Amino acid sequence: MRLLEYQAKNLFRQHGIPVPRSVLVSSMADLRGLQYPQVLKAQVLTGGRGKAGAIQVVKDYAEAASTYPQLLGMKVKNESVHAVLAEQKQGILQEYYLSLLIDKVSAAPLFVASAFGGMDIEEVSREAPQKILKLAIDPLLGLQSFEIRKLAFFLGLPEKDLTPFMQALFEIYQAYDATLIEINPLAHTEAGLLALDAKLVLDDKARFRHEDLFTQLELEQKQNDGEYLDSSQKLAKEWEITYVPLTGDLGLVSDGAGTGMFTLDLIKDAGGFAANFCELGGLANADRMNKSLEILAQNPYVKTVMVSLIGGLTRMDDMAEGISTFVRKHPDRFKLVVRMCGTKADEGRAILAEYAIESGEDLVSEVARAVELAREAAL
Amino acid sequence: MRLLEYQAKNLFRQHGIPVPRSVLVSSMADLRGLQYPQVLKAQVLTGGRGKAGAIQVVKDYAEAASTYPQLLGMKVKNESVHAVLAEQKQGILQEYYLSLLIDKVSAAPLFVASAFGGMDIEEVSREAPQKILKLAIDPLLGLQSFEIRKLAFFLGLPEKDLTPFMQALFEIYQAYDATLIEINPLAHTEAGLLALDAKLVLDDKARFRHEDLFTQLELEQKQNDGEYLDSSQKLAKEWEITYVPLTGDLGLVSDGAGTGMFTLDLIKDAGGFAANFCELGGLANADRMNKSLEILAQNPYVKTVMVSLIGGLTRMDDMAEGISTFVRKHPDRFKLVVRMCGTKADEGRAILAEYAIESGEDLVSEVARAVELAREAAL
Amino acid sequence: MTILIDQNTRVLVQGITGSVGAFQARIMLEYGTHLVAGVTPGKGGSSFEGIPIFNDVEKAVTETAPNAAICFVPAKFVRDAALEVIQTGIPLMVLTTEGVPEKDMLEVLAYARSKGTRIVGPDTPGIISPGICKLGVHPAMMFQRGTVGLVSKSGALSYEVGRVMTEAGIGQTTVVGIGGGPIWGSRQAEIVRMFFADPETQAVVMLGEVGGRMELEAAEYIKTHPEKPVIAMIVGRSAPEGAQMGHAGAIIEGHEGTAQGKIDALKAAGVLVATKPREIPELLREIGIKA
Amino acid sequence: MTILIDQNTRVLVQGITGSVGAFQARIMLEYGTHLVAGVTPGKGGSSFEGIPIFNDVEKAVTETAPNAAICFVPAKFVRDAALEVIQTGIPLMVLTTEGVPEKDMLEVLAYARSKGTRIVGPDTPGIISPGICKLGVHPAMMFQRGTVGLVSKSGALSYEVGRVMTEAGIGQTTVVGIGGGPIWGSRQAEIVRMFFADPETQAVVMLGEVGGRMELEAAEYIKTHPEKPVIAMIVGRSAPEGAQMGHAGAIIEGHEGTAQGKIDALKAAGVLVATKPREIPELLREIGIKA
Repeated sequence: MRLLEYQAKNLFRQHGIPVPRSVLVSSMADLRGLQYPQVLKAQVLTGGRGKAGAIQVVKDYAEAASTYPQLLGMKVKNESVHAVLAEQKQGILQEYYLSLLIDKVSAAPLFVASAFGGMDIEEVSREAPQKILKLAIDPLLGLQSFEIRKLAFFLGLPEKDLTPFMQALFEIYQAYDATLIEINPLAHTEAGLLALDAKLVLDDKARFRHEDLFTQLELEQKQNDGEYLDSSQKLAKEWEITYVPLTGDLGLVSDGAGTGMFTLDLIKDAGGFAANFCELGGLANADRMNKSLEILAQNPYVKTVMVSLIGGLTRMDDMAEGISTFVRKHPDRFKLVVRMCGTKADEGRAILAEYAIESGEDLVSEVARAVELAREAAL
Repeated sequence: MRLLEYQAKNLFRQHGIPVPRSVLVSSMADLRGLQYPQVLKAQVLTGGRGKAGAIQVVKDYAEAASTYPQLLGMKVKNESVHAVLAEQKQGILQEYYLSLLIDKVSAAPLFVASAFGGMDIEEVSREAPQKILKLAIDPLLGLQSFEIRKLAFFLGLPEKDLTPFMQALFEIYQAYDATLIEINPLAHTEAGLLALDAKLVLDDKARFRHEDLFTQLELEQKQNDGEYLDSSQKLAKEWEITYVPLTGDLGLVSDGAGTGMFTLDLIKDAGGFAANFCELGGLANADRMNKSLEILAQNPYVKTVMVSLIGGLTRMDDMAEGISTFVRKHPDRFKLVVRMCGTKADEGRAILAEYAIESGEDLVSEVARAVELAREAAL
Repeated sequence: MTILIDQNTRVLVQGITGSVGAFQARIMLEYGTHLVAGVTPGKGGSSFEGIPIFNDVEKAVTETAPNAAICFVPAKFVRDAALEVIQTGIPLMVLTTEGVPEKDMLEVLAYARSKGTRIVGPDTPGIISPGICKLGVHPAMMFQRGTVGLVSKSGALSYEVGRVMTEAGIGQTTVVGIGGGPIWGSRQAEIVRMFFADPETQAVVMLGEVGGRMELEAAEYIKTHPEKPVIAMIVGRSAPEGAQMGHAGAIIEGHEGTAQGKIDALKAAGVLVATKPREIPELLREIGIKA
Repeated sequence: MTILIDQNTRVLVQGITGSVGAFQARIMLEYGTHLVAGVTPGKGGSSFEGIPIFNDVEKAVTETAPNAAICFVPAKFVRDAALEVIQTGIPLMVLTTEGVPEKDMLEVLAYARSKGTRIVGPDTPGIISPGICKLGVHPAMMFQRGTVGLVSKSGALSYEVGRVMTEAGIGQTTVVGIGGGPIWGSRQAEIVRMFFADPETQAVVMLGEVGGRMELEAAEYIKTHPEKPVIAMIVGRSAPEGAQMGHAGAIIEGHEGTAQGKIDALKAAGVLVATKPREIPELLREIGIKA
């Protein structure tokens, strides 16, 4: 889960990372009595706020009072702004970049740092990669002093100034299963080093270890959620089923990401338009199959659904049970085409046949049939 | 440093290990209002308190009031009792043994456990070693659930009951550099598992990480210290020089443990009697050499000192400086025999010659000379 | 020959009494895999289809000498289960479970590296050497003995491709599912290297996906070690671009993770790229693999 | 031949600008040891006797390719310094410092095992292959080139014995100080094994002490691998018995740590036991070692 800036900065504060003094503005009254100039920052999960005009410097109360409602009314990449953070404006001497993320290639937590931080860091990474240091930390050994020294020498910062930042980042990774913690810019100001922005992503797979924290963060984000999630997405989130909305009219459910993506490719190749990507994952059972169809049923444009199954760990008899449960409840909601083979496929197809649900073994021809039915429905 | 039982139990409590309710008795008044029967336990650093009668069960206040002064007046292996812990008597169903120590052979923290704890655990270890489980923990990985399960199955205890004990022992090892933490008995009582006794040794070499804790623990132990340390030992402790008193009259200083022990052997073989074992360790410099002679000077029986040096890391010119500093201050305190060779030995012996201090290269003949001088002094 | 598993593979099953574990263990047994031990804490001393069950892995290892393990425990217990296996020195472990926290996987893999255990997975169907040994959940009817090595990120896609190869009469030496990621115990390039070293494997089929840079690593390896013909298929040509993880994602992965970027890199390495499973047996025949 | 170090040993010195480090580095240089890099954080870019100094070990390794390291930093920094060396994969490291916390040593040794670095020490004079290479603080004048391997717990005692051997005209292949303990990176049995494998070493002299069970391990190894003659000397026959560490010490070490217990075990393993250094060259001559 992604955190809003102010949520991330609250965690930063708890772990001793210096951040500018700030107020989460809940009414105009909060803007009085601040020490101006201030920076008003829209609290949204999407990136690129600066370029979208969602961060504004205001020199006094009057300016703040006119800017605040504008920010509240705006959308950043389709996401409405529900909260604004007012932060004391800092005199910046230099902007650094510092992040810690889980690196898939080295299978290690990786610090990424540069003395050339700020908005153009991606350009630095492309044009002058030698200005960026990547430092993998041994997952069992943890962060060591010699590693902090190495980064400090690279950035030209005193070791003692950098230490609390690196230690806190590593603590946050370990304590909350963070997969990304980014400070950009890490600003050298007259008050020392400060984290001016904060990005933080927690590992949803580790939610069981941090149930209270996740619940609280979600509660804070709740009003945002409803806004840009359609009702399919809401259900998918609640049931923890992978669901990505697309723009077409042919619904798709698969029992694996790879086979799902391949089915998407085939739908496109056959001239069809997928309405979504939806996969059940490794723990696919009858209930999840049924629920995935309930999710698709939220989308009024979908009249046809392609179910693409090839069972290994997944049992086809379970899948057929899930499909028939849905069909019993909503007999005429969809035209269904089921591709089914693999573990217990004969048993599964026997169940489908009882409900007169079309099924076959060959993916390409079943996709062709589904695209054809979707086209008919669109006419 | 060794902790007194009540000090160890305070750390246990902080880490969630259940211990019996107890009071550190500082006057007879503390014995009133307790729930009897109680166990009165002399707080000394030496082991074998039970067999020495330093632990007494008292059934009521009257018995406690007569036993308490007796305990306070007694000595356990030469150590006076300055504090008594009154602890609620427990009904014991079974006695287990559980400890965590730094194992030199596997170079790992090692849990040692048995379902046959109590006073006879060493006998169990000799007679029925299969009743003891030794479980080495990977120092980088730390204690894992599967290891707790393994020990729980071995002891026949529920995993959830054993977990807080093993986790706390490992935390204490990590947090305070404990080299030994022992619970014997770990008693199964009607109130669940309880640590009835507690032994804890901290690594003196890690003092720099725990300065406050060491200082506080020492302050509490202070009155005990003075008692059984002679003035040589007090100085040696203060200056952190290895010093072990022996019963003879020939003082000994060496620049290494191995060469020191070998010199001890040679003194014995030559018919002499060493007064002590004293070695300077790896950081030997002029100041430590001088201080070691000051330590020996506290012992009035010592008139002759053998200095046994063979320099590698130690520089002989430094050593000679240290010896001559002592001789300038106390010109007639000792007859000194110095064996000196190795790094900068020529420079060192030139310095000694200025002060007319006997020195030679061959250890056996120098030891023979020192034993001869000691014998003359004794006549 | 095969890679990773063969007729001498002796398997320990973690979670053998769970519903998935028990179901899949029976199928492996029917296939002829030598299951020698099961582990379920608290059920030590009992047995499953004649296979002894132990409370802990160490005891199972002492008494039954397995040389491979497969884990069917729920995601939140995978870290502990894997560390327990690794500590005993078992050289190969398949993690089937999906949804293991990423930090847990980093720790498991670091410990595995230090002890010399090869991890395959997580979130993988495992490994099958058709007709010889099955260490996982691959549907056996879709594979047959042959001379092509098959490695795939997606389990289901490997079934898909195995099926059309088998229907076309082209069998496999070994089929390896490396798992759905995003952290992998074994990466595609490593499996390709093993296939290159296996004398019986004549060609390799590699199935990849949009995202990450693992297929690019494999392309780099194949380019510098052009030892055997490789056929690849990358799915997700039509998938929407994934959400970026702040700047850090772009700094680390650059812009190489698209399906087209991967296809280009593989072609540049001399790999034949298919767009549909049916093209794969055709391409294999063209390079001389016989049914 | 030698063990551990030879003419191809390229040495990195940690703490080269400290007083002890600088003094000993000069002596090593004079002896002919190839010092290739020094490391002192904050002094990177400067040099010492013509040897470049670096801020961190990784950079020193990249630029000067050392294959051994020696550490002269104070006890509280040894853990960090050692981990930094181990991470770069340098295969041999000598820790001279005394007083390193035991937990630090456990972590250093666990990391060293996982990365394949051999640690000698801590609290050791190091290693000398007389006339060829000196990686440590042994007083060189007490040793000469020859055919006897010498391993010792106590540094000073090895000088003592080296001196009488050298005076008697009997030289050494390599002299290894394993350190004062109580935790050892390399144990006596391991060094004995290396000497047995070295073709030039004709006999081994092992110097031990009262306490611990390391000499017993060596005795067990020698008993099962009676490959070369071994002469041992155990000091501390007259030392008072050490204070016991609660019950745990007795459970772990039993009653085997006395000098006499060790002498008995070594004799039972066929080892010749000397009681004075002077007896050692005599015993060596008796078993045919020539001056």
